[in-house]
Amino acid sequence: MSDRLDAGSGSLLGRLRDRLEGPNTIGGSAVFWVGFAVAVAALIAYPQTTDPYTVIQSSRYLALAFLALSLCFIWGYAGVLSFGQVAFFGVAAYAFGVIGINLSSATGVVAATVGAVVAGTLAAALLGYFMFYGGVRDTYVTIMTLVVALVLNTFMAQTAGSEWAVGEAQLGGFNGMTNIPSLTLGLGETGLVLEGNLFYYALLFTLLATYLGLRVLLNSSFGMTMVAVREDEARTATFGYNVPFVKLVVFTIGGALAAVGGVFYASWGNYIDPSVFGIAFAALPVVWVSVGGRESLLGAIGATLAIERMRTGLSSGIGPIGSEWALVIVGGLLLGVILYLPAGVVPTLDDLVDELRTRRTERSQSTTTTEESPE
Amino acid sequence: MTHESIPRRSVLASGATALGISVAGCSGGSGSGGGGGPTVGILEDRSGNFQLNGTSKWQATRLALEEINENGGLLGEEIEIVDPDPQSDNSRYQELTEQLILQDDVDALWAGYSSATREAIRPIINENEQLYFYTTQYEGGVCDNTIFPVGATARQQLGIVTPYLADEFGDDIYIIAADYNFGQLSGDWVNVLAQENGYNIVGEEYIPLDETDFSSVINRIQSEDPDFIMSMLVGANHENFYDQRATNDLENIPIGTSTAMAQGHEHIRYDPPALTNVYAGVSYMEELGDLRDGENFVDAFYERWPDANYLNQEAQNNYFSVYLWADAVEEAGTFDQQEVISVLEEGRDISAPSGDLTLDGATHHMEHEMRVARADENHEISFTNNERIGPSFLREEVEGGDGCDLREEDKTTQYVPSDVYDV
Amino acid sequence: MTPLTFSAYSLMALLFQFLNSFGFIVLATVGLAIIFGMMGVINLAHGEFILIGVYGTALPYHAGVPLPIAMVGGVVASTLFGVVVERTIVRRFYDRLLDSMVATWGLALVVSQLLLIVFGSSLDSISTPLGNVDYGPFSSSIYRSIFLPAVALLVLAGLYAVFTRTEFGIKARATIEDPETARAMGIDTDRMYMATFAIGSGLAGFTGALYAPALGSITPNRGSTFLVESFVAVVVGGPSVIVGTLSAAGVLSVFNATGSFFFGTFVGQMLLLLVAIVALRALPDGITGYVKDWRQRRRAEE
Amino acid sequence: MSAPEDINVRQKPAVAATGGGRSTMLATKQLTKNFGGLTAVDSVDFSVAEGEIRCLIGPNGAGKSTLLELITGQLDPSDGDIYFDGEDLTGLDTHKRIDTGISVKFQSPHVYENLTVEENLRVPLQRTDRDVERVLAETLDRIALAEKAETGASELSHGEKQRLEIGMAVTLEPKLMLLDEPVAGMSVDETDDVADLIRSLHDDGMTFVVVEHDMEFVRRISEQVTVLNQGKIFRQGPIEEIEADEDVRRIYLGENA
Repeated sequence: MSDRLDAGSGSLLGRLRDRLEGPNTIGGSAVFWVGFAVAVAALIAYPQTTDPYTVIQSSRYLALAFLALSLCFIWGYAGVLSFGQVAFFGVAAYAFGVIGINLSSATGVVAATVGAVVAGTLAAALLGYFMFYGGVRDTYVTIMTLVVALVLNTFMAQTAGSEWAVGEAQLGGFNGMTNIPSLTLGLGETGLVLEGNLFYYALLFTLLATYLGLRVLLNSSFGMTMVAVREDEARTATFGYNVPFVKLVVFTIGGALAAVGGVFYASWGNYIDPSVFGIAFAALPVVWVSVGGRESLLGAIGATLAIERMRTGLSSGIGPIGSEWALVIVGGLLLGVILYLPAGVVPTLDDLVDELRTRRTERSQSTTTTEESPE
Repeated sequence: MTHESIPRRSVLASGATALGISVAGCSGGSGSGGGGGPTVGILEDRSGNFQLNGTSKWQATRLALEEINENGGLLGEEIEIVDPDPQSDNSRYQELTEQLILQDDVDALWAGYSSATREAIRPIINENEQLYFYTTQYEGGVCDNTIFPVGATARQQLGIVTPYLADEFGDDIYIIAADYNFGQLSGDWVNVLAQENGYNIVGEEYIPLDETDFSSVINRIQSEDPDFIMSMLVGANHENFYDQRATNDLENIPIGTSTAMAQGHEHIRYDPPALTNVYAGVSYMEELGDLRDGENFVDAFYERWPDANYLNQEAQNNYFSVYLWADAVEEAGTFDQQEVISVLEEGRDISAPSGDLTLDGATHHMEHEMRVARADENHEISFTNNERIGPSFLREEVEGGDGCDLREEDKTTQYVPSDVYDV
Repeated sequence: MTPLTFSAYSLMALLFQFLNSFGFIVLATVGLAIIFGMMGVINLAHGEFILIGVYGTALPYHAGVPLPIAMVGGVVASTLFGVVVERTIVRRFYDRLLDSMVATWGLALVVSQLLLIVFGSSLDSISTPLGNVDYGPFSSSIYRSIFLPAVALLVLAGLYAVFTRTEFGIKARATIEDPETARAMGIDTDRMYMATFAIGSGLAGFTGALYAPALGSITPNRGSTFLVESFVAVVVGGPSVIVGTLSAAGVLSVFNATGSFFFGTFVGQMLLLLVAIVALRALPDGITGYVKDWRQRRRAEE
Repeated sequence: MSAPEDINVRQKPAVAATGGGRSTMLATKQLTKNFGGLTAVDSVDFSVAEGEIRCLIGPNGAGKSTLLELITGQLDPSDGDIYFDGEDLTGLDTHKRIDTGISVKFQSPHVYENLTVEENLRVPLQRTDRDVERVLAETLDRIALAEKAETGASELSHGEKQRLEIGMAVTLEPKLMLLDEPVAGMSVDETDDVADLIRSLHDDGMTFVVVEHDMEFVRRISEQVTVLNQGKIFRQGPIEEIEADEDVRRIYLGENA
């Protein structure tokens, strides 16, 4: 199996692959890219082969995948475990609602999208500055991010009164904010409302672009810097890196990724409520990323889709197993993966494939040398 | 006190349905159920935060549907039940609502305990014009084309209990309520009642849903020394208030409530005297039994669900509203949701375990038999002050007195007390 | 709501409010703090460990066992559970602390749902014993505002004695300080970890047992009641378990009690969380981390 | 492993070590660091001239490593100032000090265990304006790890890790290089290689401060030695003088003898 399709040929494809591949991302073989293309093609064809409900359901999972990417990026590559990525997800979702409801035109929704992503990103930048320049470290970062999410949860849950409104938009307290507009592309009053299959495609392509973009970033020198910070902060500082700044940048990008997910999520159900800041929801990204593999973007996405699909399925019960066992199974699965596949599913598989390949090459090499020795 | 005014036809029809005698006969029309027979969706929490209330609702809904199936089904067809557990998670509710509507093509949906859940799935309900029964007692005011909020509203519950307590104990009221829409709007309703009747609100506070410590609340109540307390606390965390009240010997200050006892059966789960002198405005409690002749809903319930904890007010709403729907389907002769809604909007009477009730077609709300349930020092329940109360807020007060009439115009809105009153 | 006005009685009520809050935070935190402070493991199933203490108390109590004896049952149940969890799960994570959070989160889901499946949606509640103390127009629960804070202080004092005065405590601290050296000195570090985790779980169970009659409803979700306060207090307290828990509970309950007393429970809750954030920013290693620094500086000046 | 052949091996230091006509590169003024009750570094005035290889010796706990960590900003001093090239570094973040032209190798090897040798070198190198691929190849040659470029750092021997770490520090082209025990735990051959490496870098104009116990090694690379004891500068002077000093023998050399 050739590892490089056309390395060194200097072709456009070759240069592109150079940007996309590197030690920091899993999957760089031709086989991988063919498989990737097939998977993307399958995801594109998917809505044509299934019912509208499944498309809507899958859209929700895709929106959540941004949250997984966001955590995977900061935890897997820079070693910052945030238990509160949902905070930026939620801030963006609420911001999208507030701006979207107040400016109800198509332009308004576009503005809401931009504004919401900016809001989520700024929130992350602010918290990141506060923590990383304040010397908050490791586990303390984890708990601090969780506490921030819980503060938002407590606060948003009590915004029930009519005095808690921004313009037209009622924050709604525990009941949440309703009438959030659907994502729309367009100018003025007319625009293309992204619903059903369109929403799915918009999500899929944004996710795809984000994934490839993150691969490029991780394989750039900045990605190397992130990994250096993850491996050894003190040492990295002695090479002249401004470690708090690097972490701030990473955390901010992570916030932006979560914010994009939040916008899609709010627009998916036309609704957002404070439970996005709750501990149950806050734990989910950690679950997805741990299971998928924290050093694998694709693993994080895959695990999100698989686990969420499973959770939905289990809520109806499977065969003789009643729905009451759903949470037991999810919790047990999580324990099992963490105990027996500590790196996560995808990196473990990747290692396995590597090992098999090496073994096979070794065998074929040994046969080649004996057989072809006369030559 | 309007026991006698029940149109005969309806009683016969619903009675007949309950007995499994299909009045309309087999029309063979499978309604909107995609491909197969009729399908009903139940989304009630059996795990998570609201499982205590949700489980009972789920059990009663299943009981009603199974009874109908045992008695020959509806329009000659067996009703299929789809009932995944939404786990008290609103985003799971949204997902499952989409699934039940789009994939299982349900002909009617019973879903959700909290107002937050209802609001979370309302956009989906509206988009798909799904016939939806929301059965929890609630703040009131929802006026929505395809939604039938059949539980008693705050105006109905508080309207029965507040004046009763004021007459008995005096005019000084201290309001404590859960800090979300339901609690705040319920508080507004107590204020409305106070304005109308000249009561005096001496204190009013709204408590976060996750609070469990009520010592400072109790100190403030002691400081104001009201004649009675109106409590619209919600959920397992807030129940601790009743225990702390007993610890602090506050049972001499009566409590009026729309939330305690009838839903979370605190009078059974708590040792006396925690709930002593709690007066709940209710439409139903298990202790009421079955007011219909020759029927025993409570026995049937425990026979079907021997492990059940309690048959709560909401469960009864689920139970009778299934029959209400079945009745309407029989009359419409089809499961087609628009036609069933049209039949329901004609207004219907139904004989429920809690009494003979009437659905108000214009507002989609029920005229309930309301009563005051009092727990004594042994937590024995007694009922007093029976009164039939209709959905007067939606019918007569909103829109400058014109009311909301869903037969006349399409609406997907919720009115709040401040639309009409100065609160 | 009408804020309370100042008077001798209202100040007394405030004091009891503070004690109540202090007792709760110390007891909610101490089990988690032992396991985090000594082993670095963040036990996200901490709430469920407490819950096992609650169930372990409530079940025998409802079967007719007197409350104090039933409480022993709660402690035993959670300690045994802690030992099993340490042997089967937690010990695999001593070198991957962040993963231990994920694992214990999985455990929390399983435990709370199994409690629901086995014992149903709720157990009958237990009335709070000991009655109340009256002063002027006010009253406060003796159990919550006097007994529990006193127990909380005793627990901290007991822990202090165990970890500074006994051979076990010294070995345990040596293990925490430097496991390799401890092993070289012949300490069975494996056993030390297990014992520490068992103590932490036992204390969580003890908290559950104590709060079984002060919790109101007993449902499988009540574990979360303790979670937020305990996390906040552990982080604000910093690395030193006993002093950290004590000082964090002191600071947080002053804000929580004052806030909820004068401005309502919502303000009390928000203040607690906001103080935590500000404290973390100002003292990134918690209060005890700061105190250590400050002591060093002072000693240096002398 | 042998050093690449182009490295010019000499037995005698090329430059006299004291300040003389050269400008002072590094100076500490009354530098002090307290840990609890212990004063690890006590009012130290330590200065190094441009072009020196200064060795810093002293018994365990004398404050040598602490002094280096104070210079790089790993620790903040309790009192005193640090000047580098006339600039006051005191209070600056580590990364800013590095940017002024200081590089450091810590006592225990601090390489990125999970990265390959080449990736390890890229981390510092990618920050510079230098031609990454060319310098990478040169450095790999210089530290004699070219064949192990793709090897994971965790698989390297102790000596290889030490060399890799020096290599990483060197890629930044510092004016001043701080090395904490660069040959600790190394075989004789490996020690020779490192000595050669230091000499060759010195020939390229790099100034060194080297903390070392191995007096043989110290003699090979340096003439000027500073002895720290109990956080204070105990003696300072040419190596021969120090070795002959009875007091130094007593406090330090005696230990090893």
